[in-house]
Amino acid sequence: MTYIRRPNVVHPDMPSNELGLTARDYEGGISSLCAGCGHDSVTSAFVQALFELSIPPHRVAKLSGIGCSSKTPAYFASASHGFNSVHGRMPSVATGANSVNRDLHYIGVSGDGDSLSIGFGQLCHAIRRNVNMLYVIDNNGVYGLTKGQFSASADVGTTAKKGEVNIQPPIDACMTALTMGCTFVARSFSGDKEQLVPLLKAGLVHKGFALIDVVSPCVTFNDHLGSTKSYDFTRQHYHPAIHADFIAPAGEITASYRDGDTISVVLHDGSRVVLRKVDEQYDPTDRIASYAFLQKHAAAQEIVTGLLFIDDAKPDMHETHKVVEQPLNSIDFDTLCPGQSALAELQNRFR
Amino acid sequence: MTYIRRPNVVHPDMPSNELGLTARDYEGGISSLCAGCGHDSVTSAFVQALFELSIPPHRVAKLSGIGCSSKTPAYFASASHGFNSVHGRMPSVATGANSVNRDLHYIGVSGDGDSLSIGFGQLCHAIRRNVNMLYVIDNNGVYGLTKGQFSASADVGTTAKKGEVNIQPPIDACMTALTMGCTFVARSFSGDKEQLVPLLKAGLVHKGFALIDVVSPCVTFNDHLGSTKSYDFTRQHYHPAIHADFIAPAGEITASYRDGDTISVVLHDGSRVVLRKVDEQYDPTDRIASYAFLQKHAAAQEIVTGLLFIDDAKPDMHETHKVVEQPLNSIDFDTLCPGQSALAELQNRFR
Amino acid sequence: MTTGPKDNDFTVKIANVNGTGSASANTLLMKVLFRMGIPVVAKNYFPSNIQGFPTWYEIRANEDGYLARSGRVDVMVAMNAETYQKDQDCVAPGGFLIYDSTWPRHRILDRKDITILGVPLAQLCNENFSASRARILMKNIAYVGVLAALLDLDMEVVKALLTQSFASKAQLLDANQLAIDLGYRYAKEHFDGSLPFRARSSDKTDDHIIIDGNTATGLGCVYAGATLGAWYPITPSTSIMDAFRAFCDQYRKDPETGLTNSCVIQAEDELSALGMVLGAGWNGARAFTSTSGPGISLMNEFLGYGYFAEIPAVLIDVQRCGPSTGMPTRTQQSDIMSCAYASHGDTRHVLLFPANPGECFSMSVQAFDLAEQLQTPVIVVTDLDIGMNDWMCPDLQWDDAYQPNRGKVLSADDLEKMEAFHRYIDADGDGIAYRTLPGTHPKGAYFTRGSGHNMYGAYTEDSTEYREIVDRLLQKWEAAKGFVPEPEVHYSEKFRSGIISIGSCHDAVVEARDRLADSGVHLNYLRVKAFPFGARVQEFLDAHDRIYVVEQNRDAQLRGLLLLEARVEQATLVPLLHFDGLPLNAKFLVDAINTDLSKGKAA
Amino acid sequence: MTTGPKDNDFTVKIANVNGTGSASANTLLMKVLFRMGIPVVAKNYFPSNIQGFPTWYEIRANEDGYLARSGRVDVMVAMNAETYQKDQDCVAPGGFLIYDSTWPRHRILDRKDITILGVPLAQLCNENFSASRARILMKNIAYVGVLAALLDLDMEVVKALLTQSFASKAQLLDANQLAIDLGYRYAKEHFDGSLPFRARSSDKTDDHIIIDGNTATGLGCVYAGATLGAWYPITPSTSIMDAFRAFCDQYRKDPETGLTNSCVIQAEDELSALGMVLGAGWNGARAFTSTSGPGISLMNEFLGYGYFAEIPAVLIDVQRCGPSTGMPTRTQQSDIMSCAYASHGDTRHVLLFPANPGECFSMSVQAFDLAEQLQTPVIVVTDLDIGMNDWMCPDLQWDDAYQPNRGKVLSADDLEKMEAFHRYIDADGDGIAYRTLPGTHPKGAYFTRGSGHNMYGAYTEDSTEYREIVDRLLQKWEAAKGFVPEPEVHYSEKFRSGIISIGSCHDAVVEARDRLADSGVHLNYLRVKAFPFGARVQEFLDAHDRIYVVEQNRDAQLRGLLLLEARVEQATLVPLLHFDGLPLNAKFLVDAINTDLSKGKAA
Ligand SMILES: Cc1ncc(C[n+]2csc(CCOP(=O)(O)OP(=O)(O)O)c2C)c(N)n1
Ligand SMILES: Cc1ncc(C[n+]2csc(CCOP(=O)(O)OP(=O)(O)O)c2C)c(N)n1
Ligand code: SF4
Ligand code: SF4
Ligand SMILES: [Mg+2]
Ligand SMILES: [Mg+2]
Repeated sequence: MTYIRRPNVVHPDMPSNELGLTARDYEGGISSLCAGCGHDSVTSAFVQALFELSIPPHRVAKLSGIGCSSKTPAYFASASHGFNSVHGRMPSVATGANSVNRDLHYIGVSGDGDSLSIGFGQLCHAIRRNVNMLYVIDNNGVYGLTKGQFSASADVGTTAKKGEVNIQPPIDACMTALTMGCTFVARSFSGDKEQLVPLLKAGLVHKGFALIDVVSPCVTFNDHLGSTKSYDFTRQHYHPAIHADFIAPAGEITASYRDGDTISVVLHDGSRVVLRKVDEQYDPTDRIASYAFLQKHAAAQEIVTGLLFIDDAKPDMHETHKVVEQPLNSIDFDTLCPGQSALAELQNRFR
Repeated sequence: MTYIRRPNVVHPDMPSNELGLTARDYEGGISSLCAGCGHDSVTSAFVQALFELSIPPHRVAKLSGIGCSSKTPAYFASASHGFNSVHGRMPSVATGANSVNRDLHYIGVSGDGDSLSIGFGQLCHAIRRNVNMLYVIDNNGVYGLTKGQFSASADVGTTAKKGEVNIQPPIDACMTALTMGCTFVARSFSGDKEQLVPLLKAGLVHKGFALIDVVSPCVTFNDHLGSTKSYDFTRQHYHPAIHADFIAPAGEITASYRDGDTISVVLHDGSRVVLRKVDEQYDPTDRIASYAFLQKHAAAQEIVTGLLFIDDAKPDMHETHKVVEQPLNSIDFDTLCPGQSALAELQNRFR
Repeated sequence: MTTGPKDNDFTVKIANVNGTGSASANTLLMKVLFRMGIPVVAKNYFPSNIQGFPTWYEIRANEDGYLARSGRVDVMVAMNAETYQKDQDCVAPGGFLIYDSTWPRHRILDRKDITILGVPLAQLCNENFSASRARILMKNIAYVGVLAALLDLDMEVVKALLTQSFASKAQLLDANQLAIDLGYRYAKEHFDGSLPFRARSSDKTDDHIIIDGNTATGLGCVYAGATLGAWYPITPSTSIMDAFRAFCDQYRKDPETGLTNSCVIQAEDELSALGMVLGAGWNGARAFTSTSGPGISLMNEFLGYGYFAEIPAVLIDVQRCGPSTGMPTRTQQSDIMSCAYASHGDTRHVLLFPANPGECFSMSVQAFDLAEQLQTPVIVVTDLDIGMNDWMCPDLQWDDAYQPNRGKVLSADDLEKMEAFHRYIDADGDGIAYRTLPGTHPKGAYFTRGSGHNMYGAYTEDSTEYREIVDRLLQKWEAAKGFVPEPEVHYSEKFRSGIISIGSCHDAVVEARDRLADSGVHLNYLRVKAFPFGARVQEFLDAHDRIYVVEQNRDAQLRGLLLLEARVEQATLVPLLHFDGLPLNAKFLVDAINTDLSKGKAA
Repeated sequence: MTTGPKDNDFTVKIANVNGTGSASANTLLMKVLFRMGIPVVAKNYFPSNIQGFPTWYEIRANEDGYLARSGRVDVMVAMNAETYQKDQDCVAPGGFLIYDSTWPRHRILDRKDITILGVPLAQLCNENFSASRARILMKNIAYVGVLAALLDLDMEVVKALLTQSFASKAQLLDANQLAIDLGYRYAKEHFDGSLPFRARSSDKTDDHIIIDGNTATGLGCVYAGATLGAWYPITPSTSIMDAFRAFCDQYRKDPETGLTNSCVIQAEDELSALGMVLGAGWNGARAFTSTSGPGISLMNEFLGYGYFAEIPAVLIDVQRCGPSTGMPTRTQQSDIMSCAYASHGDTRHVLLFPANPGECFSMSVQAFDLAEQLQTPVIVVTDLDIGMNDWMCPDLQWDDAYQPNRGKVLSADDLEKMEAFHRYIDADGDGIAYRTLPGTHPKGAYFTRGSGHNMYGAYTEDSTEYREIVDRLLQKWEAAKGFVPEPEVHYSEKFRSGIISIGSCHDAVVEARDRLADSGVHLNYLRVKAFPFGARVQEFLDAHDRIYVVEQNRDAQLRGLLLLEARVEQATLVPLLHFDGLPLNAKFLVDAINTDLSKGKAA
């Protein structure tokens, strides 16, 4: 159970980050998920990404809906506040939380059921508002926690454990995000930590809504032959379009890339995402092209991964709403309250 | 008020359709909308389309949500059943109604607030299920009935009546529909009946979900200078990409088109939609291209209209769910109920 | 019951078509009376559409200061031919009806017991204005002129108001002035003298304002220090957020940067609106949403979450006529039960019941204090009548010494000194645990959840741990009884019968008690201001044998709450229900109580 | 209260880890007892996760046929080291604990007043099975072997059950048989003889089945002729739709075309699910949805619509432990109030309360009849205990003469003959109007709406017209009292004290009454089966001075409904509340009632 915290014994040789913290400091309660569940790998990628970015754990707010995936915020960063909301409605909670304190890092973790069925409207509207947060969908094609029903991301032709074949076409989270104007759209695989960790880091630093759709197999209900969200199928149909390296503001580009093969996007805080094209034609700053690329490869049953689209310039919700820089939750009451004399004056209007 | 029915005096020379009905027989109660409201033009296009298709009015079911637009089903086809549901939830009602009687024509009328905000999830999932219905969004960029707030379709830079400028990017109903796998996607303008009527007819006959996004100005709250959903702005930025002619099964193609300029799509009942390209490059059977075309023109503030995409072959909800042909609401009780002997036998399993 | 109209005591009702600009004419008329020092009540009955439907506006002038509608019409201004019949029917015998005689209607307007006055308003305006829109608009202003003549209104006041309204639009000012004159002159010329009841300058409106409840609520939220308003538009609550936003622009915007110290988010629906409020409340800001019945229904799930996870949130429910979509522009008090117990499972919510705009202002501030003190959603339950009608009330007051009660929140310092923090431990024995805000301190972290949790905030499915939490929530409920505002009580030990009422019923009850007292019937009175009920409500119940429970719904919902949550016998509580969508009036109550009393005597 | 275990009267509890396949071992054990003719009760306490958490299964064998849990553990099979301590604690003095002694745990398992029996289950299985999954699974089957030896189970029955289960999987059959033998032999060799209480073949289970409530509900919906099931998955209701779909596949699928005479739609959420049901109900089909508390909260708006627009719909609410997400795998009866009054405005819903799977079957059929007769949503309110646990009940019966009551629906012929059709006219004076179905006939058309409408179905904002509709709905509510099932009553005029209870409390109440009667305390008993309450509930209330209201929630919700909707004094109704998430047992009631009675005596 989640109140069983891991013993915090730190190996003396464990590397520490800029804050002097070790990866252990970014861990959470012991997972209650099935052994081998993809979601646990995403959790450990979070640990690594937060550790590497040297984010103070208590400056992170973790939010989720309901589902196996939505339980995972309890399993990393136990020194961060967590908000395990109701099913499908985390985006609104994150929006509200973010609106009154823009200075925290907001991480939303959700499932394909949580995000693409009951929560679809909220997800799309949070994207539309460009809420500054990282939103990860642990996508396994099923409702894990309610025991294996197809979710809205289940592909046509994929089979359930008991053999039922899905005929309903899927909703693709990345294409949806592109259509909703999302400013950071990525796809990855829980089994590919090397790809996932830099994406999480870039998503955390990106100003605006960063959506990462992570194929994360459900070993209990959707990892059999015939499933298109199994470990095997995902590995076989994996198509990395573009690889993202995250480089902190101070850091130097140590690796050298050939010209033309890379695109470097500078984020608002000076850090950079260097995108190495795996696929020649790919341009992750062209929304229309990205969409077409995804559609084409989806038709060929290929799972395109990487940072599919980025635009760090679009105004986020605070800018759109013309809100002051200072977190609203820290503004003095006296600044907020106009007081009696203003009230007296105002009321002349009402006579 | 809607219980004031128009006097049913029929002019002896009024044309009648195959059923011997005149257009009057497809009218409804007197509209309670503002004089000049775009929605009223959509209503009259419905009257014409239904009349021309010779659909028996009582074989039509009209459904809507809440809003000025959602009131309009009361203003046409008064011999059809209507279902004015709750705000944003009409798609589910239509889905349920359709599921038990596939033999009626289902018409959904909604607004941009009703469909793209509160009802966005339901709309997307009804599209995904390919429910066999015609779904029209009377799109005015505002919430008319609640007095003019921006809706989710309001464009960036459009101004409210009192001057407020919208900064939130819009949700485009057609791009959304394309992304959700919609099998019939069109856009039109309430001020262009010539374009709208054949689209309504094609949408009514199309097997599957037909979405028509109709720009329908709100004269009271969104028809001023600065609005991008005004009559003026719409006329100026109107870009017909493709013109659709609807041809009934028996009919012949009377007009002759030059080769290469037209595409003819045969619908499941033998009727045809003949698409005349206004824009050279346009291919309304290519989902990816349509999407790209829309995105490109949206960026240029052009309102692309016409039948943007059609695919009449995809299975509709009944096929996906493997339901019998006979309307479920008309199956004999004795057929449905297994009876006592089956029950007795079944229970041996439970011992 | 009443003795007919007299000077400074009469009701004028104006029947019109919406979308014709009648609102400004009607407001003008009401404000003239107010500025003449005569207390006024204004009720607006408008349709749920935008243009072309019948709409009514009712002004009661009343020297005694009763603030309920009179339930009587002394002068009807019938501007809508479609409703002539109905409008004529509702004039009190001996009353007057004014109509546009450009098209005479002797056949329809045929009552002999009232005086029918025709004024060719359209004709007058057509002769004097050229633009078609102006002709429509000015017809309305012209009837104000007619009434000014008939009621002896102070023309200086009229002029001053017009001048103020059109300060920057000289042309409009002239047009309006002309229209007033047209009506005024016509009346003076064609009708001999004024009506038997007139307006006479008085001094009963000093230190009072005219304000609607929604504006007052929006203002209250500003004064309470709310920084997030998240909402979805719905009649009749929309103007709350409009007001909040306008006041934030006025008081909280940096004129240089154009940036504001607060945020208003138009959510995609009500579920989302409350989710945002909960997110913000959890994050330490004062946040609120405003809605009406359908919104409350949609917020059920999140309300239960807020209760169980113990997150402060403020909701304003401006009730309208249910069930379902119902009549969105008619008033009712029919969400009481659904607000009190919103959500599945054993859930209860703290409610506040303002009776007028003044209380909307003060109670919206209180709501934030209570929400943070009790760490739970608090719903301010008002209604269309309070929210959207113009009410006269004493000047709003603000105590500059007020500091918000933020409840039990641990600071970084507090946490630094603590060994360990556990979210749900009842350290003080009042059922209220200490909370922490995200970002404050690494030791403050906990996991907020709506699933089973124990005192330490950890997930649990253990029966005992679960019981500890839900039993503590009951304890907190008991504590809440001591925090919520006490009822208003008018009490004499001599009487064993009373009235209990709520919200906008108040003024009708006040007037009805006076009228009943006139005829020797004395009833004590308690007005519930909050749920849960405190000790003083119980005392009142204990002290009476027969209590009329006056409320505006079909199912006696307040009476129901009393039965569920206080000690009282069913027979003691006599339901008095008014629920046709129009605001309550005193006559209804007087008649109902007299009927009940005479039944008692007969038996 | 009870006299300790004896032959055919004992409780075995098995503690395990979920995801280890213990379910089939436990079911096997329960079924063996059942087939030996001994009445059994099985309760499963499982966690809200998928794998690796503690899970318990409790079997009560009971010759007398009481069907509540015993609240006592005579034999504990402790397979989960993590919960050894807790599991040991709950064994009744004199009882037995079996554990896997492959790893001896003398330090933890240290109670002296019980017998601790170690069986090296892991070791036995490791020695006999090679696959690692098999080793885990077979450990569980092995303890059934141990129990078979200790309890003298009929090995022929065991064998027959195994053979039936693995009819087509010979290899599995062998493995299971071997595992049974391993346990059986070890026990026979190491423990002398069997336990002091044993299983002896009996004949008390003839004409009975073992079934869970959700399966019975799904079957009932098939028999009722439902053609649309629209739902969103949620524990503990999910298996209803699973069952419905499976039975439709079995009984309604054309083997040739593969097409089915019905449709199951997994909606995107609960709002949508109920929207679909209303659409289908309006269109003339029998349609239903199944859900649990959070779903009911989300369905509030549509429920109000269904009530006001008068559309038949059937909902099944399988209650779980609230508030909010609560404990999804624990039972409670805490949605009573929220189901009764779901939605804002004056709204009320017809509820049915089955007490066991047998009634789930019959009442789900009744629900469709009532929904169509009354043209309104009907909620079958069941709970996790009934829905997901295996219950013994008499064989289900079906009357082939049954024809569905479709209520007042006009046919094309009816319409043809009518002058005009108006939707909401109360022609029969029972508050129920005639309706028409889309597509039937041009004359049948009307406009269904949740906004204000008059008798003719037209939009209205008129007070009088509105009142006609809502007043008629109250009349319909009165009519409903005559249609809903009557309560179960056990009554003797001699007694002035009684119990009122509901749903799954029933069997504990039955047993408690017997035990109380043993000690001379006689209580009459009424079990409410439906809401609104009919005349017989009122009679019972009238006939008693003191009534214990037994229910499984914190806030006394059934008692609340009685106070709100029947004539009774508060003091008459004594709340007896059990709400820790576990099913009720008789001992809790006997103790609580005895305490109350002795208080009475002391006073
Ligand atoms: C309102 C509501 N409806 C239904 C549920 C039941 N429920 C819990 S989790 C879940 C689906 C989770 O699926 P997904 O988000 O894909 O997460 P996964 O378990 O697959 O990681 C459902 C339907 C609920 N908790 N609340
Ligand atoms: C649950 C709920 N929330 C809010 C409302 C209030 N409301 C009525 S119509 C409407 C918006 C309508 O906008 P749109 O769909 O664009 O229709 P239009 O009036 O512009 O045609 C809103 C918010 C409602 N009726 N129900
Ligand atoms: S059920 Fe599936 S998603 Fe849930 S924890 Fe197990 S493997 Fe992961
Ligand atoms: S308010 Fe706008 S949308 Fe509504 S009826 Fe008037 S013009 Fe049409
Ligand atoms: Mg999933
Ligand atoms: Mg609109």
